[in-house]
Amino acid sequence: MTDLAAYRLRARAFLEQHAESYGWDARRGLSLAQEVDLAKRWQGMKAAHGYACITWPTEYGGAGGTELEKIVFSTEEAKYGFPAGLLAITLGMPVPMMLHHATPEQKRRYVPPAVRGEEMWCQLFSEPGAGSDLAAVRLKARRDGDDWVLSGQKIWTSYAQFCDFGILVARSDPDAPKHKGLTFFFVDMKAPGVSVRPIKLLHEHEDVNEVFFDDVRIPDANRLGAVNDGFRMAILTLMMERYVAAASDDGPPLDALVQLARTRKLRGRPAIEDGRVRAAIAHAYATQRGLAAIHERALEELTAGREPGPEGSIHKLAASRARHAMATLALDLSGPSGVAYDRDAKTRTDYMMSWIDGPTLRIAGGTDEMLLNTIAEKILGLPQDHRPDKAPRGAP
Amino acid sequence: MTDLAAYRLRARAFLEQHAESYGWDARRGLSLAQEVDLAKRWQGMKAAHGYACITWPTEYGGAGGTELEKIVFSTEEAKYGFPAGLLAITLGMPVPMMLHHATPEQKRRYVPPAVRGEEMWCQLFSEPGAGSDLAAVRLKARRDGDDWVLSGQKIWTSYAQFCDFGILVARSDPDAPKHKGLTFFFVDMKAPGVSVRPIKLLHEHEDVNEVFFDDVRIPDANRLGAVNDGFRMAILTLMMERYVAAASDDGPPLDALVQLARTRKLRGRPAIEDGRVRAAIAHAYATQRGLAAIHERALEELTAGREPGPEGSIHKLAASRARHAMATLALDLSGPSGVAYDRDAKTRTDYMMSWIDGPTLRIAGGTDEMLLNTIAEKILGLPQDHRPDKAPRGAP
Amino acid sequence: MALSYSSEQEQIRGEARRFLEAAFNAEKQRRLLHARGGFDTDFWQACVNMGWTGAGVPEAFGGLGLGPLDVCILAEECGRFAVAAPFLAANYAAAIAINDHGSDAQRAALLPAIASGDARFALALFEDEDGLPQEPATRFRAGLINGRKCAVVGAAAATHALALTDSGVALVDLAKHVERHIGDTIDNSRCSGDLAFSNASGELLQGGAQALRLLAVQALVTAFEQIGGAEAAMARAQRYANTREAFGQLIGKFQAIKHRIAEMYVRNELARGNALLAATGLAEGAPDFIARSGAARLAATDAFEFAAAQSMQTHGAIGVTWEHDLHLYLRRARAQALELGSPLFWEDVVVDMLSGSAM
Amino acid sequence: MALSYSSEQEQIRGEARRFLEAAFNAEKQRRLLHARGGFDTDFWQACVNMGWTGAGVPEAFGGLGLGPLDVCILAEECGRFAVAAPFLAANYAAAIAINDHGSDAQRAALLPAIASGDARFALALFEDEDGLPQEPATRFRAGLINGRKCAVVGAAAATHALALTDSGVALVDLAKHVERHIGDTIDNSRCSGDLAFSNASGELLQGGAQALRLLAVQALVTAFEQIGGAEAAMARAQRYANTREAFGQLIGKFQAIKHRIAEMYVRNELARGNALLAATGLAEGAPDFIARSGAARLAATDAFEFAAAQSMQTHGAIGVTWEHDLHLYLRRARAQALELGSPLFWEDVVVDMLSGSAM
Repeated sequence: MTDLAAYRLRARAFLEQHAESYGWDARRGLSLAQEVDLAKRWQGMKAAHGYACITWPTEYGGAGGTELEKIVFSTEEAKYGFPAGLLAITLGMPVPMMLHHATPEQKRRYVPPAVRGEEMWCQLFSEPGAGSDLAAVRLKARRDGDDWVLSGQKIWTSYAQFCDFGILVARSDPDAPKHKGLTFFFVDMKAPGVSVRPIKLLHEHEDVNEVFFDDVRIPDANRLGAVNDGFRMAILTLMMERYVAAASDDGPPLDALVQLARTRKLRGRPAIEDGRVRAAIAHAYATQRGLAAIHERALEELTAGREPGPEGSIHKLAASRARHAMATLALDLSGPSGVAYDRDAKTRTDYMMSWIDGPTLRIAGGTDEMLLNTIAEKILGLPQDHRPDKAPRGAP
Repeated sequence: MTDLAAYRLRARAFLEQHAESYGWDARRGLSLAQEVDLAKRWQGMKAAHGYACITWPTEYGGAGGTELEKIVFSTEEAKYGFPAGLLAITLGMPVPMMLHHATPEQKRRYVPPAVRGEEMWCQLFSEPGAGSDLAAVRLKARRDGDDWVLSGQKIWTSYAQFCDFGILVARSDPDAPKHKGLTFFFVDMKAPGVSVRPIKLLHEHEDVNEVFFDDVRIPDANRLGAVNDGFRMAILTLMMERYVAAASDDGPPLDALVQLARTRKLRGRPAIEDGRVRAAIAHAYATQRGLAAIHERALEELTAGREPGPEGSIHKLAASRARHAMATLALDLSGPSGVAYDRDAKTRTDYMMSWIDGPTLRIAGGTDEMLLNTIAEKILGLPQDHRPDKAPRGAP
Repeated sequence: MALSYSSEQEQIRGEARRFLEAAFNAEKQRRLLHARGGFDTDFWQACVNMGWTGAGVPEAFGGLGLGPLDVCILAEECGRFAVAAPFLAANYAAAIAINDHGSDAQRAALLPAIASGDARFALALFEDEDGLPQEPATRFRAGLINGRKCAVVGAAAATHALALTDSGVALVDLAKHVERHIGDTIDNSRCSGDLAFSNASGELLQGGAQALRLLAVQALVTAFEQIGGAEAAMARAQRYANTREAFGQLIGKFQAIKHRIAEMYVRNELARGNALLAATGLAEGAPDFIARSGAARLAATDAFEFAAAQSMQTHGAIGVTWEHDLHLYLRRARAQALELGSPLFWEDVVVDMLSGSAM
Repeated sequence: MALSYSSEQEQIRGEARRFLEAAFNAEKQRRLLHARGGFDTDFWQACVNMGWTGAGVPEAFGGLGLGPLDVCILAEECGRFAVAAPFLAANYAAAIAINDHGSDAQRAALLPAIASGDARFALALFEDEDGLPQEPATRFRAGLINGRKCAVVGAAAATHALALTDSGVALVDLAKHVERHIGDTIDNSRCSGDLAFSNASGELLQGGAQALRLLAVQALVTAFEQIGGAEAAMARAQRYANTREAFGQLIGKFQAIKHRIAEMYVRNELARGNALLAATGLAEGAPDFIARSGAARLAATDAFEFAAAQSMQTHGAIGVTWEHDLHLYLRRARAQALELGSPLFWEDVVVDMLSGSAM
């Protein structure tokens, strides 16, 4: 048995031991706040057993392990429904940015508590009027002696209502070209002048927030990267965590659709015999298997010490389309009673919840259009769209 | 009975009388050249009986009738498979441009022979490197005393190998902005220096041509519109003939697909019972009926003396998609033997011919993309794409 | 055929739109989403006051005696504002069925009640399967009805039902011997739920009132509601694309955005063409009315679901929030796609009609 | 599993590509389209010389004994240049079947002949219906075969066939008692046509050689040909979008163009993922090999047809001419979509496997 296979077995044993207290069953019926609490405790448990932030240096609370161990662990972890997703942002982008760009002192202060699940972080990039267009942020950062004073608004900030700290990009030079007047900071979310207002999404879950900054004062030590180099820092943030395991919070599995198609009828026959249903199942299967193979191949490449290909970037686009098509068909198969709605249901087990979450999936974490642009430009070498915002000032 | 209903009856009687000599049966097995010949004779027959160019003034050989009579006649004409499509360009764009923009003398010379099917015209707009982008033409028109000298190349010219005359847009001022240096002419296709080379399309039919102009000299009298006003003239040309009856040269009708689905089997049952086939038939039916209703409504509006709505502009886009989907399904239903290919078959009766003509349909007469742009900009009021070719010279 | 609108009809449309524009209250509509079987009594009263409830009822019975196209205009405008109007289509289908197949007594009692707004009909056709039940489990015996009907639009606030039983379509007074099981649905303003009859008294409609035909009439009127919704969703996308900027330009300049909106237009116009053809078919008693209505339903369902989802995508993150109006359309589109039988069912209806009859 | 290529495999690919690049002759391929049952003997000889014909044959029988993934690499490169290679997939499927289910005599006679290029196999499975015949009309009686097999890839130039009969899969020498009916097809370089057996002599393969499994192996190799074709069509679109200008800019700047090419990439990568999974499944004897192969076929068919058609659309009018190479891919895509059973058939295969077995 390879070391990695042994690692997998050990991880599985650990996970099985805790599945009852932290997995799917434990999460049933919890409010979002209760889930966050569970997630923080689960993170603490992982930290205590060397499974938290597996690749990070032990100096800052990580396990000092390998990229592959991390992937093996998250793949196994996803099978039991552990609430790791709720800390995916904290540990996926803000804290890694601290790890790379903060001072040693700051790292010692901020990283270990996050690894242990004691403090949560958010990422404050989007603003009203600056969604896909990151460089359009307007939140002001005004220099005042050794401090900066922040004023303005952020939006779509996941879990901000539960967070202790956040990373943020702000406009420090209103006169510089759009991409060149931004600076990157981290902020205390409990500081005076910060207020958080949850936003209900389509299913009325309050996963995201508006965050207002009313003359919030922060020291220059909270700056990450150079003054006016914030756009580059923000892009670096988004490039973090490229090979995360496929999201665990998916729609109902294909098995469930096959089962539904066996029990529902069309024209007096089991729906599984109907060509439309068969076509949908076959193509969903092909999409899911294709994505699984791409993921598996990336692991093989990493094992062999090579950089995986860029094809992993199709994952979100293809997976969300397949999930939405399955949810829509499942509702169609349910007949008129398919209109039933259970506001407490989870997207993982309920087709209506999966369906209504579909439009959000197409937008969150990069809209379909931005993903296609990225594939076209970064992988296929096609030219960038016309970008007047990059033109020198004064040109038409 | 309304006058129009009576007109329809008379037209139908005339058409029935000639269907055997000029309709589907007469066309079977003809080469393109033979079909063109038949089309010219059929045009002569129509002219002799007052059914040629129904709305045009009698002075120039037209029938002096109404727009509605014309539409009624073409709708009826299409049912019998008369070869009117081969003169659709001649009588649809070049000769109407003559009628509107030539001198009375020129009109007397050129219009009546075209109405009688004695002379054929083509439209020379596209060039290599200037397809959808009409204003990018490079064929040179150099002023030389009272003459112009044309040199350059046109392409995709339908039926040029059979034509007597053509209308053409050429670059008369290479220094003017792209859209402002063009002039519009008509030319004798038999003049010295004009050479025509047919292009085979996917099905190897030679419907279109390359046309080379090697210092072809034409008098300034052949100019239509002002010098350097050719772009506007070309757009006027393309706006001609807005309410033509739906093209008769379609794919096999939906009935044929229903019939095929009754005889072929899937999983041991008649294919018409398979959900995939049912979905395709139902949606093709809805598309065809929806387009038919739009056409019918345009006629009603014209009858009431009102301008029809812009929705007719979806016709080509929607019809060609439905046609291609039907052809693809029909081939799929035919099983492995669906690969059979008969190079003499017609798109109207053969699914493989209809299928292989699909890509051409999506491009000829405005690509799908140009049609969507037109709908978006002209009907829905959305902004034009970024157009650097319209920027003033010297700007970036 | 008359596929184009008369100037009187344009006037009806104009008045309806002015009223609805003034009355539109997204906040109220969002509140209805939280109320199981939520019914907008104010809007219903307004419909009564404007005579809309009587639009499709013959003048002899106190209605306005308007044709299907007029009723459909009202439906389209209601759809445009996504108002809670679950009885519009069902009442019209019921009025036609009662007028064509009812007894003199039924006509005299019910048509005026529909016109005055005192009667609200629900069509109780489906049981727990996708299509119309071939052998309904709901039984009619000696004037008494027993059985359960699923996902009935308007169930929570209907006064009467036309119920499909093993003996045919029965007219049922919902005042007693009926339990209404109203759960949450994706669009509570549809007022839907199950109706369980326990010895409810009913009368069969005579002369072969067909459940499929009833459903086709309801589907036709609903198709216009769907088209109204689709056009509203498209209009919001147009507006947003013409005002919102990203990367230094209007987002409407990006072909991904502008072509998507053009695709909405293509679908909306195909739906309208089919729906007009079906309305004309109903008015003229065309033998292929059911195929036309089926095509209209398929095209309108497709158009509305596409426009609602793609308009949301055009709006980006703001569009997927509870506070934005677009999810009123998204929910309505899915509810209307399912509640009268899914697209799968209607594809089958159309093909059955095409392969059974000459096209 | 091994879903990634070894460096030896990358070398095989590199050599194959260099050879094919040098040998590619679009003019010759267009000429083949005009020749019924056209067979490229030069290319076949080159395959023999390079040892490709023996790639999948065990070393003990004169082959190279390479695994499925290696054979698939050759297939992919052949697909990339749309060369006429109708025997690549069938010979590999036949070699496996003969090795697994043939008698010692059959192995000794035929495997070296496949390796040396003297034997060219056609899989004669289909009759006049979409799927594999449940009750083949082709009869096997006392060593003699009678019946007609339709649309057999390679029929015009094959020396042997594996034919599905009412008694199982039979090995047939095509030297006599066989009429070859070769008509024009959408891609004559596939060499296809009908095979009519009149008392042709054959031998049954032993041990339950399954027709569906044979077909699945052929489909797997073909999927890689399709992926090669899809990538070539995409590459041409990329190149054109990066050089052609319209309206004053590269057409690749228009989102309608660039997103379309990105969509090709999405489909191509999904197809590759599935195809690799199926190749690994064959190598490892995975119990779900047929489902994997079916998914690979569906994804590869979709990818190739999409890429060929959309690359053509990207090129505009120049792309739809006989002189342009793109229609070689368009025709090949449709031919390969049909010749081993349409997507409808393969959807059914996948669902049968999924609903019959644990996933």
